Amino acid sequence: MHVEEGSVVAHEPMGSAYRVLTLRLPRVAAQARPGQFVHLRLAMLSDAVLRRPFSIYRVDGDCVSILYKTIGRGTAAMKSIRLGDAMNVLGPLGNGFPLPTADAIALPVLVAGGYGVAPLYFLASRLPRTGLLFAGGATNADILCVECFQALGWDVRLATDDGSLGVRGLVTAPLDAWLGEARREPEFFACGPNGMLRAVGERAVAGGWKGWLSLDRHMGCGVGACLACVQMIRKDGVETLARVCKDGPIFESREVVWEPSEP
Amino acid sequence: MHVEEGSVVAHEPMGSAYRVLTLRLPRVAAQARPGQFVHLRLAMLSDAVLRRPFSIYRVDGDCVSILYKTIGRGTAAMKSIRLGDAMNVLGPLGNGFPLPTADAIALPVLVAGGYGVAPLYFLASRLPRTGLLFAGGATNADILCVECFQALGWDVRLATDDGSLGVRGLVTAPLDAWLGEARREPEFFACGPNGMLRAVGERAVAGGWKGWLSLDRHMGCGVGACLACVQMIRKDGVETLARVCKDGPIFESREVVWEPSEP
Amino acid sequence: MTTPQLGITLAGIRMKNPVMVASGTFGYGPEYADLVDLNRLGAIVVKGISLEPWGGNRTPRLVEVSGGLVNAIGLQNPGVQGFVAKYLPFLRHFDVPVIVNIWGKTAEEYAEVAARLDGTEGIAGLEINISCPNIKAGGSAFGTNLESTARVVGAVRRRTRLPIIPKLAPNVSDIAAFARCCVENGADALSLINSYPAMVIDIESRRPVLANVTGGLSGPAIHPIAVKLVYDAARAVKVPLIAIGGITQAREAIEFMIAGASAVAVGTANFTEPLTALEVVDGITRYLGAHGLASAGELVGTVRL
Amino acid sequence: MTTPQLGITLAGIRMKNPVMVASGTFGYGPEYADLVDLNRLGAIVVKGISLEPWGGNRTPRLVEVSGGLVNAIGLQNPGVQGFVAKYLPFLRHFDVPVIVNIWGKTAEEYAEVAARLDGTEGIAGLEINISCPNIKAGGSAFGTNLESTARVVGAVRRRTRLPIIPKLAPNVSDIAAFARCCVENGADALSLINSYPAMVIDIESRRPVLANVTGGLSGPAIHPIAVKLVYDAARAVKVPLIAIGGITQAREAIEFMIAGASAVAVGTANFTEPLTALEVVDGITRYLGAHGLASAGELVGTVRL
Ligand SMILES: Cc1cc2nc3c(=O)[nH]c(=O)nc-3n(C[C@H](O)[C@H](O)[C@H](O)COP(=O)(O)OP(=O)(O)OC[C@H]3O[C@@H](n4cnc5c(N)ncnc54)[C@H](O)[C@@H]3O)c2cc1C
Ligand SMILES: Cc1cc2nc3c(=O)[nH]c(=O)nc-3n(C[C@H](O)[C@H](O)[C@H](O)COP(=O)(O)OP(=O)(O)OC[C@H]3O[C@@H](n4cnc5c(N)ncnc54)[C@H](O)[C@@H]3O)c2cc1C
Ligand SMILES: Cc1cc2nc3c(=O)[nH]c(=O)nc-3n(C[C@H](O)[C@H](O)[C@H](O)COP(=O)(O)O)c2cc1C
Ligand SMILES: Cc1cc2nc3c(=O)[nH]c(=O)nc-3n(C[C@H](O)[C@H](O)[C@H](O)COP(=O)(O)O)c2cc1C
Ligand code: FES
Ligand code: FES
Repeated sequence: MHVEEGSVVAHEPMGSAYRVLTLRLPRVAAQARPGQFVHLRLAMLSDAVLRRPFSIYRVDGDCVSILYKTIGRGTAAMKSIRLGDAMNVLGPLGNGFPLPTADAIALPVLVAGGYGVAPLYFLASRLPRTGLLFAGGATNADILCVECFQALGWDVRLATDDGSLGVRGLVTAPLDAWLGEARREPEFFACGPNGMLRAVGERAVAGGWKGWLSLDRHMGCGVGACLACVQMIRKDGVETLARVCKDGPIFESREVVWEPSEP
Repeated sequence: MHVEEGSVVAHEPMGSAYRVLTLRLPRVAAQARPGQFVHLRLAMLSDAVLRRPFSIYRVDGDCVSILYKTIGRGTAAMKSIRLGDAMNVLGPLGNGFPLPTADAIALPVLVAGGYGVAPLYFLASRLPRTGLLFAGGATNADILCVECFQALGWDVRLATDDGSLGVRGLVTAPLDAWLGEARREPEFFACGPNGMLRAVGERAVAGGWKGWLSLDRHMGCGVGACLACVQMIRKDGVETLARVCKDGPIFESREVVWEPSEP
Repeated sequence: MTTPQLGITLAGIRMKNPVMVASGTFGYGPEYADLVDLNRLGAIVVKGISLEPWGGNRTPRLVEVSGGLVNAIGLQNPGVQGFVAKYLPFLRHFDVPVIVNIWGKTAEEYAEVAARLDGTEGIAGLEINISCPNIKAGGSAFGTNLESTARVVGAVRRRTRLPIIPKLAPNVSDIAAFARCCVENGADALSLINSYPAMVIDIESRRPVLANVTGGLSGPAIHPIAVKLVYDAARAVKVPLIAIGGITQAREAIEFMIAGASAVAVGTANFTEPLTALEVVDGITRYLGAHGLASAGELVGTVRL
Repeated sequence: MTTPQLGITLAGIRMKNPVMVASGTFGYGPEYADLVDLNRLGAIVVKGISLEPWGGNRTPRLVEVSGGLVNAIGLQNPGVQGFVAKYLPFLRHFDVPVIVNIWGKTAEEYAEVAARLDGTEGIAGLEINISCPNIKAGGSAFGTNLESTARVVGAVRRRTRLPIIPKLAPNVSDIAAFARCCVENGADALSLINSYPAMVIDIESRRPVLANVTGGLSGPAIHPIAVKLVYDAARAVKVPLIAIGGITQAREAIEFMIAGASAVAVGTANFTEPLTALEVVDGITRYLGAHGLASAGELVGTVRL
């Protein structure tokens, strides 16, 4: 974990609604593991006191990339970032995904919603073997990196709410179709909206498979100090409040105690 | 007076410590008179609630230029303004200098301190005749636009605190030297620090000449509503609080009631 | 879908929309009239008026801070007679309710100002400033004490038939008690809030930046505080509330209305952007339309817990 | 010129410099230890501790606003025993005073926590949180009432020999009265201020953004308010003051010291930039040098009126 000042080496649109920002961050790059995130300081937004968390999407040598979508005022301000700008980054943060070994029996099955594909691509690029990616989004603009996964040899199945790419519907549709005929045990790695994570988690629990879910919580400090990002976790029958930023963002499906109101 | 959105058509350094910002502002440009100012909204500084006032330095067709120095956080943020950016401008504001007619007897004598030269250059460019400019500053970097005035046919006399350009000392040194041997009545037009304005005003009062001083006060609204920028003014023996933004920034030397503590 | 109704009647004052401009930030009307169509405002609250002309504090009177400004204008004004002679004739040309913000150094002075304005043509209501942080006598001293709040509001009530709208101070622990006190003493509506007592020191000179030493913080910085106070007051009293504090766009105004305000007033943002109040009107209109609300009133106090 | 002396002794606690980290914004120490050299801090004030473990509020617990954030963590903590077992051993490895922020639902609970920490190795002092806006019982309710303030401070005083530092609420009209009340009841120093009661409403859902409905505003937005409160308190009492509220760089800390604070604590800015406290230390050192001051103490309360 470092506070590192990095200069912007690339900042490009990805499709119509996303951007990729690449920073030279040798110290963060050296430590980063798939599933971890960075906490970006938005100096250009002078009335912002909070950093913004983004999953690590790629690490290439000294460089760290994130893939982001414009959601609100922070990500809107990020659009003005230019090549050569200095950005202050806190990271890498969080626990990261457990990396299955080359001889693990289960088949890695990644499930991504929108920008949730970012940490999963980093994961895929670090896995000694290939598997399946299920990617979903509202529309085809939210389906990202398909070619990159295919280039790594992954089998990609898609779903969009409006049917503009892949199956029309939720990503669970192609996932359930595959599960129905699957001949190998899956091990899930999922990142996306809560509803999706919960659905994947339920399938993992029901099937008795492992399911690693990357949770998305609004964050303050990002390092476990402020207790803003807590999630109820059950371990050995005991419920405790875990900090998504520090103890997560990755939790095993069985551990997550979803609130009744959560989708 | 308008709120006008203008695009940046030029933004260049002037010497080592100043910059000139030029905006396309047809409506402001059409109304602007020398001595007036614009109130610039600093959208890039998201925690700023006040605009920043700058004298109009040039008007060329549709375009309005200001000449500014980096003083604090607002002017520092202005450095990042790029060509094509949209800037929100309120103006032109204030009363402006009275323009002497071509047949006026007195000789226009401009006295500038640092960026105080900005409204005086606009004035000179609109005067039907030439006169003298006395310009002072801390160092040669604070002496601006000398060639422009000379190109208009003005006689320029300089002073710097460190003697790096012109006479060493205050601008009153060359001014007093000239006054000692002047064969024509001066009419003063001055813009610069309070101490300088006061000194020029005293000379005007003592000599029985007209002296127009452009006062510099911290401003809120810029239009006369908030009463932040008041200055005690004596008119026909009655003291009243005038608003520098609306009733000024130009006041005649005799009217200004300097506070005892003011330099 | 029909266009939402923005008009409201607040304490008997009919307004075209619930968006006013706050006292002290919009002068007496003429200052912004070239830029802002005054007829499009819900109401204009003019700068605080006292019995006699008042010079206010020495300069500097205002300093910018992060997300706001601290002012100590000190209630400079031409006095009630000066206001009536100099500004009211101008304001009468417009079709917009004028609310006069009044203050005094004693309860009697407040009442006297009210009495002189009572029956004057072109005045829709009185906002009673019991909360100015910038004068030694009166001001905030009244508004942070229940007894003197009652005294001032009661005294004004007895001398005018105009709607009276006490303006509450934010620096109290129990805003509900002050809201109730005002209503019990005859308030027709409440304005909240005034600027928050604050101080800025120049670290180079080690002097307070403001000549008055302390001042009042206004602007976006105080908005979340103001929302809480409006929410608390709305649950304590039934009279309509005018919410003030840090509005820069429709979002903050809508937040106030959801919290329980019937109307809002734009203050500091007039300096940042003179057209703010009109933009807020448009923003509220769009919001009501998008949310299927037929009128501004349908939004008031609808916070879902 | 010799290097300025930054060390201070505050309520008997020796600190290397006057820059602390504020309760609830720095966890219990380990969270930031990889980034910040804890030995360079003036003191660490840990997250509020209660008698029993406490789960805090539901999420969302925190929301950013312009120039600050509103939090309603709700004082989640492992309880006094959990703290002593889990975190104190770690903290003992460092050469930095640890001040434990304590709270309770009754005056007796406060006193009981204090008693349990009394004599525990590695604790330099107790900060008494009578001002948390985020719990229903206790918290702010204590700190905005002189009687209960006296009761809590007095009860804690009787059960501990550690220096006690009540932490005042900002939402009072007369901070001087609360400062005096604390001192009369045995306070060795005062912390001011806690976050300011506030509320944020999501205009789309019309629900409060925080699960707790309301929360506390912290960050640059409240700095000018805090300076005024520190200035007022400094003229009311003689005990040292720890100023808190909106520090992001040395400038704001120096402003507090000029206003009368002997020390300062960095809160929200730890989230923005974990190295803030250390930068503030360096900035104060430079400032003292540039102004020919031999020690941090020479700056305290030197505001020129
Ligand atoms: C561990 C983690 C990894 C993430 N990875 C990515 C990623 O790879 N790509 C990407 O585009 N986004 C990612 N997000 C979401 C991203 O942090 C938000 O989109 C971003 O913070 C929105 O900021 P804003 O100022 O534009 O939005 P606003 O809504 O204006 O922000 C207001 C506040 O809410 C917070 N916030 C808003 N939406 C979210 C959200 N979905 N999650 C967390 N905080 C939020 C902001 O951080 C800020 O504090 C991730 C979030 C987490 C927690
Ligand atoms: C009528 C008028 C004309 C001006 N013309 C010019 C010009 O042509 N070129 C130029 O460089 N400057 C000019 N100034 C000064 C210019 O407004 C300030 O330098 C600028 O506002 C500093 O802003 P800042 O945020 O960088 O400084 P900060 O010190 O960070 O500003 C803090 C606050 O103080 C105000 N402030 C600081 N210094 C001054 C000052 N000298 N005068 C007024 N307000 C100040 C700012 O507007 C802001 O509200 C003029 C001022 C006035 C009143
Ligand atoms: C420069 C200035 C002058 C003010 N003068 C008055 C006044 O005369 N009477 C009054 O009741 N409030 C006065 N106020 C307070 C505002 O009306 C308003 O309550 C406060 O600024 C909070 O709103 P805002 O955050 O939108 O500015 C003044 C505020 C400012 C900034
Ligand atoms: C997330 C968060 C948690 C906090 N928890 C506590 C706490 O447990 N006890 C306490 O006395 N103050 C707590 N505070 C208040 C801070 O210690 C501090 O008084 C306040 O945030 C103002 O300082 P700042 O503006 O520098 O943040 C908390 C503040 C924040 C932002
Ligand atoms: S964000 Fe602060 S504890 Fe997780
Ligand atoms: S700046 Fe508002 S009256 Fe002059």
